[in-house]
Amino acid sequence: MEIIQTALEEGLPALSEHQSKKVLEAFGIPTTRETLVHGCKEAVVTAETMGYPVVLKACAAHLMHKSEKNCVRLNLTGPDQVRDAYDSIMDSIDVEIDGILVQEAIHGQRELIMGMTRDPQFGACIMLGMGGIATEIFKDSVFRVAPFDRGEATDMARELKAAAMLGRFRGQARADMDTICNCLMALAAIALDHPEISEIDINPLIIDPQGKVTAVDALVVLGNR
Amino acid sequence: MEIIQTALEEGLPALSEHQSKKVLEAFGIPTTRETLVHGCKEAVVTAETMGYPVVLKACAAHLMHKSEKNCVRLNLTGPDQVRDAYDSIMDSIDVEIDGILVQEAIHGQRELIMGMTRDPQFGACIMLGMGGIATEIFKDSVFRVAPFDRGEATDMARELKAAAMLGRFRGQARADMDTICNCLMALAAIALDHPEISEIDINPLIIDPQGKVTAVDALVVLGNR
Amino acid sequence: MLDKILNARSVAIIGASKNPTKRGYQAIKTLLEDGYEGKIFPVNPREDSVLGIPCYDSITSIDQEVDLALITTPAKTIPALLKECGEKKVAGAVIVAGGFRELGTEGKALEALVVETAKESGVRIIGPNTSGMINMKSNMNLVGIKNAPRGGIALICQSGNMALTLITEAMIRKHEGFTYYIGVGNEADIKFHEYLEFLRNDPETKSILMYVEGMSQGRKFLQQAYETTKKKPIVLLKSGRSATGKRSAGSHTGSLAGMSEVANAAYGRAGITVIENSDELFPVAQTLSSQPSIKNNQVAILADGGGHATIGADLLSDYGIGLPELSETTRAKLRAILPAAASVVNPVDVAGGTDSNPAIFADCANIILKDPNVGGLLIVGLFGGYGIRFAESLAIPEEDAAHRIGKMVKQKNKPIVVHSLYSSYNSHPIELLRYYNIPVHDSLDITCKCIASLCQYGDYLKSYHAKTNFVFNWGFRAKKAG
Amino acid sequence: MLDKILNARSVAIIGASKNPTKRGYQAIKTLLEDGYEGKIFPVNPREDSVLGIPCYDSITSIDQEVDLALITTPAKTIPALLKECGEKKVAGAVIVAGGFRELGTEGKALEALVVETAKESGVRIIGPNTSGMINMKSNMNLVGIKNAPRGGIALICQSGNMALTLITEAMIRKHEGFTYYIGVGNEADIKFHEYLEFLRNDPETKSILMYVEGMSQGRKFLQQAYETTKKKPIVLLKSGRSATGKRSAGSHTGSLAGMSEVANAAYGRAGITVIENSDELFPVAQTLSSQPSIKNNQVAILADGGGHATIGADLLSDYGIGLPELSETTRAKLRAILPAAASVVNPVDVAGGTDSNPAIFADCANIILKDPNVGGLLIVGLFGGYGIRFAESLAIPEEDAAHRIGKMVKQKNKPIVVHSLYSSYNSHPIELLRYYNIPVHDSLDITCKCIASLCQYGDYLKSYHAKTNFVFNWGFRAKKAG
Repeated sequence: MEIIQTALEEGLPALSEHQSKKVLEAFGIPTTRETLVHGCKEAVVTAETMGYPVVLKACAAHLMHKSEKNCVRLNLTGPDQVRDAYDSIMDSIDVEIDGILVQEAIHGQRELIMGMTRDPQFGACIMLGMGGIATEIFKDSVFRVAPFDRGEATDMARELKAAAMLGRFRGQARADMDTICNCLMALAAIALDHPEISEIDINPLIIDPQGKVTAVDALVVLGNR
Repeated sequence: MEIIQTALEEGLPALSEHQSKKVLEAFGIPTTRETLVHGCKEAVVTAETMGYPVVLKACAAHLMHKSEKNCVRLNLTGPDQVRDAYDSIMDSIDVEIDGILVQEAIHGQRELIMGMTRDPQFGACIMLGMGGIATEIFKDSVFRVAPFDRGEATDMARELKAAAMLGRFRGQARADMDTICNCLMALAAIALDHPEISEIDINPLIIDPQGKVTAVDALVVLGNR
Repeated sequence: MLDKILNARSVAIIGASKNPTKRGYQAIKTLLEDGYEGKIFPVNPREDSVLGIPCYDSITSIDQEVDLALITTPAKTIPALLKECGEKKVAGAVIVAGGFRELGTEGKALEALVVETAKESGVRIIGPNTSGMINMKSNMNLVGIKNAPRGGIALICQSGNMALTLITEAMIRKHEGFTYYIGVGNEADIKFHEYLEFLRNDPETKSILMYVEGMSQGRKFLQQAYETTKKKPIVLLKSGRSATGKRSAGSHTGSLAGMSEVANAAYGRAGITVIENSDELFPVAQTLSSQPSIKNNQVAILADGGGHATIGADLLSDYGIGLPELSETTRAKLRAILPAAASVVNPVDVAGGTDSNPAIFADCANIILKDPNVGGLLIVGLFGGYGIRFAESLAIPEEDAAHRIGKMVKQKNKPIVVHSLYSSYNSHPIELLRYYNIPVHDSLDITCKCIASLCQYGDYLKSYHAKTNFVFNWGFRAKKAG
Repeated sequence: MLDKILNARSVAIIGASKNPTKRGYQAIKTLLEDGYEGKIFPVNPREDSVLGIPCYDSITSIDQEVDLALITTPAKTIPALLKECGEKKVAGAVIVAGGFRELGTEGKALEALVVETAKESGVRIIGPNTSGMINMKSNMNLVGIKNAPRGGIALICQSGNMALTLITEAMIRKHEGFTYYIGVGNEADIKFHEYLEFLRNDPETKSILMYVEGMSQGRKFLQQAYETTKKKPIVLLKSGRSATGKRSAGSHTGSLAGMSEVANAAYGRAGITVIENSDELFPVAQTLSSQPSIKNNQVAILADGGGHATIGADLLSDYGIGLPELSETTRAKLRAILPAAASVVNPVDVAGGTDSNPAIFADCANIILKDPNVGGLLIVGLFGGYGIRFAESLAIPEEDAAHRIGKMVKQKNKPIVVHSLYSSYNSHPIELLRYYNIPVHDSLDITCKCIASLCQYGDYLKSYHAKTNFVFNWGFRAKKAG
């Protein structure tokens, strides 16, 4: 893929969030609607077109921990908030960036983490975790060597300790298991098709109350082992 | 205690939320500020005095699963909302109740569960659990035979798998461990002083962003084994 | 009171028989064969003598003092017999018969009657529904298990089969043996906690091993356990944690099986070492009775091969035990006596350095235990088998090493536990280690569990002082707790 | 290719020696003592003969065909010797010497040179840094372990000590034995997956037992494992999961130790039975090689006492295994042959019903296994010890029961696993059970683990058919995956 080729040629260690999501999208993983903008006005126009609420994030390949660097503004509900957010991000950033991402705000109480890593013994492995404190505190995650089929992807989800949260949970609909499995298989496909990608993180992949899943943040790390 | 005595004489299986909290309060467990009202006007006046937001709940000894019975209204921010809430609860209730509880709304991302049960072998036991999915999915709970001292109460909290959430967590302050320990020891004291109480549930005990803890709902079950 | 029962100097066998398939025959035969130090009085109105000992018509017709009665007759005969025991001022009775609480309502009523009668008669009861009891010191074997080894472990057991299992294990594996075996049966009268109090004060008992299906006075037990574990370890397995398991426990002794989370927390708080796998029960009790506990949760591994060292390190790490870095001094000393290929970090791998002289094991152990970071030592591999596997002549330096390792525990006040592939060969070096009470096992899993139990008990002994409130509250509020 | 190496009909011992402490002497002595069926060619330019066999100056001077060379000389001599092996058209070489990758940069370079030379010379390598290999069928023992029993298990092992442990265990416990032992050492040339492919097609190998510290071609291994577990079980322990464990693995064979979560998921997906406790490794392999798997995850327990039944039920329940209700028919049939006090729900407790006639065990087993809800049977307690513990005469009906139980497995195509307190007494009934390949252990924990492994393998065999995509993708995309 061109994005990857260019990044490799530029010697970048990773793709930006926006680029990472383009790679994921190409393999069928649903991601947030988002546009990379380069000015405050463009941000507002984009937000208006997209519909509120929106999220603004600084976007660059070298920004791996965005929220810690104070360059994310969540849940913006009108043009003034977008303007303020844009300006305050630009003020607080002291490195070169690709631009500012204007992104639809996705809400949901449930989130997943997915990822790809290359194990020294077994090569590409895909990880699925229940996000939030489930991963952070209870280490609720499952691995599979890539590739695998839908049955196997379904098994991964079933093996999560918090698998029940993917069913009807606290008044929310069942998570869209078909798409979750597609995402896992897509990650496997990316890993096999692109040996130049060493790691992928999707964190979080939010499950909305209707059960729809969307990759909200993503990171593709480069580097051929 | 008089409340308990009366309930026993009336042959009630449990105390109402409001009565349960009075028992807890008497042993030093911090509970929500709340008033039992008997009319819509009184509800509004109480809410105004208490300050918004407030919560309205139907209150009776035999209402053990309140939210399922559609008799709780959360996060009411003005007199109109209180009025509507009051009327709609009264409409949906078809059993006799003690009145409507007007209660301060407590917000916090972290919650605990505490309880007392009488084990057939060891007698009164106190339980501490991390609330939410931690208890529901990951069964994160710790038991101790009552009574115990502060050191032991501290150990209980430390033994939770999610103990880290009681420290500084996602920008929130450390939980007030002194009070948490007091609550656990208080439950033990209640268990020993009141053999006529067979079980207690505090669910949830909310930890607010400043680390302050408050018992938001409570249930005292009667019945001398 | 229990002293007169558990250390009885005379036993009446009520239901004595000449029929070799009857318990009333076997019991007397066993007492004679084992050389019971006290007096034996067979009781049976229809016999003149059993196995050459004159029979009495009833216990009241015995003309000497009787401490204990073993009653082998059926359930319904018990109340009347207990009255006679009371008249005779017998201190206690072991009731073998089943047919009480474990059989439902009718049995429960009979059990209540038995307890009532015992109380009125001033007789304490072991059982009913018990395989019996053994006092190893006086050879008072009221069970019939043969060749039970003597040692420092007291066994309190709620299943006759589990007692047989544990005693057989001690016998086969030539480990330490027992002071007492007490089959509590239905725990109708004498309770777990009373046995515990007695055993705490028994100087020969070094550790207490318990298999529990359910106990009726949990709080009193915890209080006694708390007092006991300050002085000697208690190792306990509680069965019946699964639903199905509970059903089986229910039909077995009719005892209550509580929630295992509560039980484990309660036992742990009282300093009891709770075991989940029955294989580990005896080895852990033996380890805790013979080895000083580990004070700092830090252990070194000494190996003569990579595989065992790697697995051992995995297992200790699973238990949350630290493998400390060895000091520069320690490493230098090890380097001086081991070949260049040896690993002198922890795990220490001698890399062939003991092949021609296994005595070097003792030198290494000595150096490692001197390291202040090291709280205890785990030796894994082939020790004890050099004389078998390599050359017979190596058995001599190996025995020398065993002697020195054996003495090291007392000198350094740090424990040593040994895994040896040759454990069951009972070679001289292995036997010597056992002579010094060093635990030796052919299972790496069990060896590591033994180490873990020493760490856990060490932690407990450090921390319980800070929690005196607990006991205070306990005594103060226990009455209210009911 | 591997066939010529692992089933070699002639072996040259390079480094043959007259010194009894040298490997080059011991190897020849072992081959002679064990009665190796092939030809032995000692190679040493400084000796005329070793142990009565004429010596050759070099491998090239041997005037007959040589399939395999055992090289016992130091690391630095290897490349030159491999060239000579190539000239002689030797198929493979077992390289015992250490001093390669496991010793860092210099060793790594030497290992690379060895692999390079081997490739150029057309010689395949087992090792280096290996304790050797054994072919039990032809008595080609290139290790020196004595009295290894022959049987249906192939052992692939990355630690000489672990091999010794497992073989000794089989020997002491009189369990099934081995077809091959292969010490993979540094896995420099022949890889794990190549051995697997060979063993899959070996008709005498019923199951494959592996101890792995790290493997270099995990994907190829998984692919071969996937193909293998359809036909025969693989039982595997992967060590080095702790950080410290990893360090030790690193210094032992210099192999890579991956994340254990990934490894366990990968192995499990390929149908491999992953073991975490080394004690369980051999018993599980033996069980899977001898017993039909359990198709419905439902097991019945048959006990002659409550304690073992309760613990067994707890353990099976921990493994997530169901204890099904027995049908009314089954219960009625059991009631007809057991005393009133017996429990005919699951666990079945004979409650003394076998005391005078242990043959009733076989009747019970037969009735229980006929129940369609029951997928397999666990017998716990004293079976095999009735003749020892109660009366010698009981040994005869006990042997009868053992015969019938032994034959039942094939008749019913359902597995039986036996826990017996008397397992290590090797009584006739126990030996008979073993003759019929019924697993018998004195550890309840291990017995239950054996049952659990039969359930797990049964589940796998039912489900893998649905996942053909996996293999398809695998072959299709493996090249891209790199």
